[in-house]
Amino acid sequence: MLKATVSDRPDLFTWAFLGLGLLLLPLGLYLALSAPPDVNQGYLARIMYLHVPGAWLGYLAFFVTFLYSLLYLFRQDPRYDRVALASAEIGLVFMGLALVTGMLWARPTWGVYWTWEPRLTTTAILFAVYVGYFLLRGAIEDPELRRKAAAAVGILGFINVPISYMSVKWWRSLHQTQSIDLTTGKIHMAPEMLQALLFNLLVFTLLYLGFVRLRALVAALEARKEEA
Amino acid sequence: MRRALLLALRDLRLEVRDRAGLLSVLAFFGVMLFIMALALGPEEAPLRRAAPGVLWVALAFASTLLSTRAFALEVEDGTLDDLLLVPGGKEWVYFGKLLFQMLLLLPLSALAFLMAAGLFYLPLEKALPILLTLALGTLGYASVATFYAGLLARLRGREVLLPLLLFSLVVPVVLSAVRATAGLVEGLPLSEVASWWQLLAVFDVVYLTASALLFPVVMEG
Amino acid sequence: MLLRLEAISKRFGRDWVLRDLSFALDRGEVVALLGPNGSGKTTLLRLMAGLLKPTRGRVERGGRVLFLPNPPAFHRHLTAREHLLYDLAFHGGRGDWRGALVRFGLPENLPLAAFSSGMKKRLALARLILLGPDLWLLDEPETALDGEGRELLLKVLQEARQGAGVVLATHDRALAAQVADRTLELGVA
Amino acid sequence: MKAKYLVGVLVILGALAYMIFGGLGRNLVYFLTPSEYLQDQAKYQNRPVRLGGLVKEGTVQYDKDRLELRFVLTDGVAEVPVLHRGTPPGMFKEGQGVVVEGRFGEGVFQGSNLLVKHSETYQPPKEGWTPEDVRKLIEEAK
Repeated sequence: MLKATVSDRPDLFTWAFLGLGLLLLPLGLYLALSAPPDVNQGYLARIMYLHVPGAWLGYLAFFVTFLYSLLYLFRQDPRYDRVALASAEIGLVFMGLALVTGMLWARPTWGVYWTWEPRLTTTAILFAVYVGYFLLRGAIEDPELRRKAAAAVGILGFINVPISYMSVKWWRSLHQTQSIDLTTGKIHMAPEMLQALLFNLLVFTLLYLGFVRLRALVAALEARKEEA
Repeated sequence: MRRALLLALRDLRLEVRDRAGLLSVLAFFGVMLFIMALALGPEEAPLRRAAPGVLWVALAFASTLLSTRAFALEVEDGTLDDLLLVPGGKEWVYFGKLLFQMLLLLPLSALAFLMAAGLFYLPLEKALPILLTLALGTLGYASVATFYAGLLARLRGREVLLPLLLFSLVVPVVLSAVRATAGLVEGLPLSEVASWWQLLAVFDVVYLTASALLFPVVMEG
Repeated sequence: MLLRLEAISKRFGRDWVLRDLSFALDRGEVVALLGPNGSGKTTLLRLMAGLLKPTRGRVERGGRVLFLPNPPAFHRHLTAREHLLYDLAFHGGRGDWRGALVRFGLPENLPLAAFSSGMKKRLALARLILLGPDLWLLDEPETALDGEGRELLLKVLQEARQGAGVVLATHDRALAAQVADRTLELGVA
Repeated sequence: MKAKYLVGVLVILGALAYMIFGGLGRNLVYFLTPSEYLQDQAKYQNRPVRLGGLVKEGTVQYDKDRLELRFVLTDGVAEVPVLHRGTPPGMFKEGQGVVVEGRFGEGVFQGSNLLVKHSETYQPPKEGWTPEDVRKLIEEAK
């Protein structure tokens, strides 16, 4: 039954997301590199065009993992687990990107690569939780138990996502608050910079969708091989 | 919930009769505190500064060991199925096992505090607030630990996996608990420590509720 | 309907243990599950109990279930009396635990670690009678029992037939012929 | 069955709401403002703290030979003189939001680590910016 729905190749949507994302990536980089310098930070502010989309997609990916982990626990269909796995993996990559670009950005602006302030601490915890997610998956052999245990981490670990996102608002931190504030809808950014940021966000989202679909397919093929 | 209490008391009885498990937890715990005191001493200031961290590392490890114990005899004797076949929801099994651990962890915390007071110069007059911190912290830790210990109960190598899984999830609990303890040792006013307690209570409630809801889902089948 | 399996299949890793099996059981029925070692009898019983989930298919139950594994599982640090009392408390029932122990010829205050395998089997039967489930799932209940124990088992099964349903896995065809209304033969998949 | 999950989710949301609105952040703050510090000076005696505020205009003195940076940290209400040993970070300038780690001694705040805090507002220079944008830093912090 399941076998019929899993094809050997990525479907049209996967190709479209990936193709479009990779095609627009250079354009996004061009926009980022041609965006005007910031009045305070000069050209350093351009790291934002990687840092912000990376962090957003990381949060989004972990949310998708949370949702599909819940779905898996209640429906017991391995397909949900594969999406959760794929999303967590891609999310970890994006979150890693956000952490690395953040550190590169912090050194010249704040003066340090790392400091234990609320946003950075909560993000580090978040990162550790999802690294744990994969350590766990690697350690359990029984596929059903592996999926259940992973789903539990995907659900319990998600609590750190809103905490991390809101930490700059709730607690006085060194990290600046959101420039595009989802809770109030305020935007603290010049239009030409906002354009470049939103365009990169779109590119990252396309790449995320494409990679998650591709990764879930690979996971499905692996599972089929394991069961065959 | 009477069933949960009964289960906790029965498990206590089993552990007391089995002895080996409890003794290993206690021995581990004592040796760890002694070694750390020896390594960090003999000056008073560094010992006192390190005390909250050491205390919590020891408690975290002891709690992890205990959560494994909570299901170990059940698995060795093959009786876990009997518990799961009791009609109705399975939450009471979770609460019973958690209660069992808390009944051991609370005296253990008190003991740990007394040992730390002797070895690390912790202020004895702060006993009550420190014990409250220990209780809140161990509750948060044990709620997640119980959930995972149950999930992994039938798995080989669970002793290795459990800490791996647990530590990343309970970092916020341990962090707040260490900060609260450190605040008390430093002599901060209670009003300032209280907000760490509130934070601990929030984590306790969230983890306890989520674990209790997820436990039956992962245990069946 | 006490128990209904609809086209269930179960796979462990790469191996299918059961394929496309359908089965139904009513109150008052005793069904014997036959088949060589490794044919999936225990797996099927655990699926019926709800301790395992089928890879495919559906399982429906209409009553309280107890599963008697082979060998029976008891806490070795408890006495028979303590064990039965805890079981009664967890299942929320009342029963004459002392009478049950006397009937099966078992000591009250001996730790179960000191019980022989035959005594544990008897204790398992006493526990079943005491808790009185609607669906009895027994894995090789006849093993380790002596002649008198076997008589007790037959009587227990007759009592279970009044109002409850029984599925027992066994290698003992004589026993199956003696107590079962139907048999279900499993082959090696 | 469903009620159980509903109650559970409500409890979790309630706990989180308590965390957000219950003012639990008091101890989680990364830095204190000078006025908070001066109010409870006794409490922070001999303890390392982080102070955050704006570098007061016209108070920066940098001794290149001795690597001593002196300036006055202000939150608009209270002011604290700061002495930091080391080169200032690239973005350090007058009117900038900064966080200094250190402790009080000999009448000045002795900084051991100087961090520059920038706002979430991004503007190209030609658009022109107002000091209010930077001021927001401090206002937000309260």
